[in-house]
Amino acid sequence: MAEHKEETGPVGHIAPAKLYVAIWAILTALTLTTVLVSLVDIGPLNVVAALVIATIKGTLVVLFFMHLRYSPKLTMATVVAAMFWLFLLLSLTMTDYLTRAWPTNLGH
Amino acid sequence: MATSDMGDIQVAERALQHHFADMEQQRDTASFGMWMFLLTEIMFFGGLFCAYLVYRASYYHAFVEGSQKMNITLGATNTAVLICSSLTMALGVRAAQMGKPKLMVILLLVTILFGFGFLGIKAVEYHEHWVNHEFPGPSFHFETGDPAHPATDPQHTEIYFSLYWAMTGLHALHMVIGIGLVAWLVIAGLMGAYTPHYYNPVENVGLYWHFVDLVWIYLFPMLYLISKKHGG
Amino acid sequence: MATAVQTVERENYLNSNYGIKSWLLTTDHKRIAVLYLISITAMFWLGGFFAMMIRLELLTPAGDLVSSDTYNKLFTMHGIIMVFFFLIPSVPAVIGNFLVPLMVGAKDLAFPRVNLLSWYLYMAGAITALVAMVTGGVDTGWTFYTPFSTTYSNTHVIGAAIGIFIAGFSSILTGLNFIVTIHRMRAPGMTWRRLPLFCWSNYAAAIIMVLGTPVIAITLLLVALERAFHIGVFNPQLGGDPLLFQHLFWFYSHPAVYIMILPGMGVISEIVACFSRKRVFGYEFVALASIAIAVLGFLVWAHHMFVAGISVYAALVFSLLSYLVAIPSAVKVFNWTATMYKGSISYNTPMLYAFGFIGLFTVGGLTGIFLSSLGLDVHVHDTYFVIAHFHYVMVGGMVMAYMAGLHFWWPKMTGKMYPEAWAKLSALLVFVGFNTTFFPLFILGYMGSPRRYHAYPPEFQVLNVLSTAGASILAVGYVLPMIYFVWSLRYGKDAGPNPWNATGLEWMTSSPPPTHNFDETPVVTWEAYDYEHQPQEEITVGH
Amino acid sequence: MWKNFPLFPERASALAWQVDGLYFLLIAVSAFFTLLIFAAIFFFAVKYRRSVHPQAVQIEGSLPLELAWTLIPLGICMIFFAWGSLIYFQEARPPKDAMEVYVVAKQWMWKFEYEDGQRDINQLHVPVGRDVKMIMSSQDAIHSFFVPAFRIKADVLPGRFTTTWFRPTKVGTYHLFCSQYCGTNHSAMIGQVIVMDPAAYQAWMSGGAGSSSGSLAANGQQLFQQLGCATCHRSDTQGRGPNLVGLFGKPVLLDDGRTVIADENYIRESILNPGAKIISGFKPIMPTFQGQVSEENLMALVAYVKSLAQTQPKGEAGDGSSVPNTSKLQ
Repeated sequence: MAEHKEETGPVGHIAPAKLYVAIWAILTALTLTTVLVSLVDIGPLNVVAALVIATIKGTLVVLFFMHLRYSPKLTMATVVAAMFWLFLLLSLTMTDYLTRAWPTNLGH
Repeated sequence: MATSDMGDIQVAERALQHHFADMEQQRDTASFGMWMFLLTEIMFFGGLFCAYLVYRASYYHAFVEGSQKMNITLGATNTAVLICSSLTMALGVRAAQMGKPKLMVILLLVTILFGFGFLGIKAVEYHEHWVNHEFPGPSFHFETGDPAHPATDPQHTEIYFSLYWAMTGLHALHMVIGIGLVAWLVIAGLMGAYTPHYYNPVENVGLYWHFVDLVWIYLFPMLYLISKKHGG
Repeated sequence: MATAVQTVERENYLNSNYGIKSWLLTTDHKRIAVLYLISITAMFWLGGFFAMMIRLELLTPAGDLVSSDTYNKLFTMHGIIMVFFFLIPSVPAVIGNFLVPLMVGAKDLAFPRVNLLSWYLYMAGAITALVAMVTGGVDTGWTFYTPFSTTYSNTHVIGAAIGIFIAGFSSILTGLNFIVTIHRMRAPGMTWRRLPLFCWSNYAAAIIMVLGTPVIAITLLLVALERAFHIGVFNPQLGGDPLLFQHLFWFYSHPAVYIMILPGMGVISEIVACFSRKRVFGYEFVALASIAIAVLGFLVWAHHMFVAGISVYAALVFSLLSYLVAIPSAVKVFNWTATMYKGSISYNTPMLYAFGFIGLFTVGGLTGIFLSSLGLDVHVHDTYFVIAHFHYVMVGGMVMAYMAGLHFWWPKMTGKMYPEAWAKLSALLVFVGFNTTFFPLFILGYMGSPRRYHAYPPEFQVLNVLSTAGASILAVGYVLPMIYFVWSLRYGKDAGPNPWNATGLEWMTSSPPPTHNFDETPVVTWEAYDYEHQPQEEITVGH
Repeated sequence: MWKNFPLFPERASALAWQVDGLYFLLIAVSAFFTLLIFAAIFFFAVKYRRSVHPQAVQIEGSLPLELAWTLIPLGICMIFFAWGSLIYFQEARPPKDAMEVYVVAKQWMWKFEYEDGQRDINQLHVPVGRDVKMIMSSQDAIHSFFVPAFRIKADVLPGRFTTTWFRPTKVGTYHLFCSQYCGTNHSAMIGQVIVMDPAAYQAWMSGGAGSSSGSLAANGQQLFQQLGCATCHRSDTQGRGPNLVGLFGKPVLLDDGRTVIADENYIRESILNPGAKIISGFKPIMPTFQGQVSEENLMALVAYVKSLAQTQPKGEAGDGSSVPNTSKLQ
């Protein structure tokens, strides 16, 4: 079989090798970027940049390497559920830590 | 070609478990099961992420000082190594899909090699922290290395290192398990277990491997980069 | 004639294969369910024994029967065994394991080998925890609060934590198997709207198992590491925050109570429909209430921490959310009651247990409202009020449902009927004994009797004596079924495929079912609980 | 055994009535719903029993009913939520002029220190009608300060202060329990709260009960000198550390831009772990006093720093006459 465009095997979708290499190249470039950005002081934006780049990288891995793009809706729902519950754990825990220092004697 | 196809289908039929109606149901089920498992893995690491978030929010200085001790070069190299291993893994799954078992075995062996590369570099980093007493416990000792700026909050820097060791250690454990799984695929692949009709194990181990990569993609900035202090 | 037909016994999952190996290496969900039934029953009696010791100790105000260290170990081991090794696996791993594939019309769970693995993990976890208990015990309370568990306890905390850690993976794998099975293995025509409510509720419980259990696993792992290596993630002396442990612990352990109760609710839905000969009132609402409980159950954990030193604003948020999770439970109770309206009700043992469940769960649920109310929780937190509340939900609710389910499906699992009269007697004893044991604890709790007290002020004695008396009635109520269930294996009447004339795929195959459940894959063309079109038949057995 | 057989706890604080009121309302509502369900089950079970009602009438469900029994309980719950939260906020908000008692909990005893320097073990003496604020911390595991007659409870944590308060309304002796499991003798970690009328309380205070060696703040001031705190924390702006006069209770700006209130926990953390929250404009040069200051001494130091905000202190640390005294709110 020649390597051309999108192929479909007997079972499942087969992505072209070029796509994988392209994703790899982007991931490597993003890794370099995130290291370089961390060397420059841009205040709180350092954190934002690092996390945004990590999220882009993660999304690429999940969508292409893990074939989420070609997977059933149920699989997507699973990923969304994982993100949602992780968010619940982190955000509801932080409701405690971020408000502990708030004053309680506002009325006095 | 036709006979080999028939052979493939026979291998596949032998792999069909009795309680599934057909190969497609079996494949979808196996894949969904793996995703569910990865979901539990996310929550497993989630507990540690939660601890990290809480303490980083509370003890920012201590975390900044701790992350100064991270070797960004090694960390970034390791990130690149893992990304390469993910590429070879993805190509390996693709080879299995297309019915090229030899190519698959070669790609998986390269993946294993990258896996060991990662663990080796990690071991170098661990050794460095170990000899510097940056291992939590009674022998923990933390110096910023800059006499003008002594450690402000070594107690919480120790928590930073506790989390560092716990998170990267757990991640490394996952890598070790992953290498074992890929090795198992290599052996089964050499014995001709996988065909384009049946390659669920390859696909699922691939998912697992990429997931471990994904965790590192977050660990790297969290532990190495985002607490970096600038301008002294 | 008929006798000749009966002597040639049909092949079923019990007689298809003999020998220890055929059980220990089985991948048949029904056999694994039986393995679970045996091991969970053993754990139940062990936990029950500890409970009895606790109640005996509390007969007198002075701590005179056992030493305080022993007492502390007793309630800890009672809690660990009952929560992690009985309540969490009981309905899902026994009844659910047996029934979910049958109910959806599948030949087995999606991952039969994983299912067997989860039983082995359960056993490994149980044995690890038991070894820790036998070689010295654990005295931290089942909640493992730091820094007591990490620094001050001199007992086998690590062993117990690792036992629970291992058993946690058993729970995760069971949940994973259920979710995948219900999504992927349903027979043709078995749509989500036709799915039995027992499957819905097990599905909801499985969501919690899969999403919550990993968090307790990592948390207990951190406790073990902290204890072993003296690191300070939760240790305030080393800069950690003990409340973080509580957050992570309750992130799982609060939803875990819904792992325990949701499958029980599913059992009740099946039974109320069957013995009222009616479709469950508001089927969709009951089904969605299960999912709502599973999701909302994750948002309320810090109501265990209202006096623990959390921010008052966080307490406000968690209190509000705690009320929300009460609503779907209330919806279920109302719907079960409405199902009985204009039904045709018979009083077989499963139904008696279901009556008991609805009543006791109502009390347990309503007292939960007391606890989500911030100002009131401050007073009753960590008192016997809390003990009474969760025993009403767990024992009055969950164990009642488990007993109801065992009686209801016993004919399916074994092909034999249990003796109805004895069963009714035991149901009555359980109900009376339970209320006598636990109602006094509400009063004690509001008076301020703290929990986990080895000795207590003398004015609390009368109610404690009453409670101990009730506990002995309760014990008799639990011993009876043990005896007559075993008796029925040999002497019970043959049940036939459908002794209750119930709907549901599990009743359309023989009892006990054949190894592959159905001779051919069923095709579902009717709605769930289609009692309207179920042929009218007098129930002949059990009167 | 029958002689003393109460079914309800004594009510001895200003807040107890509110908690009981909410409790009674909840009991009434719960009883109503429990009886409703029980009655319905009983009624249906009898009326529609198989022998008289052999044919069930199939009913699908009813949206209005579902909405009703979703929304009505939700509405009722919101009442409980509001009332419960109001009480909770009162409990979390000690009156400013409350007398303060410092509590150190340890396995397995309660140690009380009064502002005047008296000490008590497992017995807390308080005057009736006076607001009392408890400032508590633990030396080891988590404990919990629970007085059923006052309807209050608060966990006592190691590593930080927690507070609670009450105003006793009735002279008497009440149970004090540790309600958070803390090990072997958890059930022996009990004590008494003795509520006295003010005269008796005064007599007890001056009667040499406990070892009185100067007020807590005075002890703290002594420690402040001994430990050398005063060399940097001077009462002018020249010190290498922040001026502590008038600091307590005020918001302070940290070097990372956050603002925190300088409360008891902030002072505590700054002594034990000075690098954690550095006030803007200062360098992280203060050594830690972790392991050098006992829990009691820590409380004395906190009491002293607090006193700097309340009165014009005399002596070495306190010639900050330029500091405006704004904290006398009462």
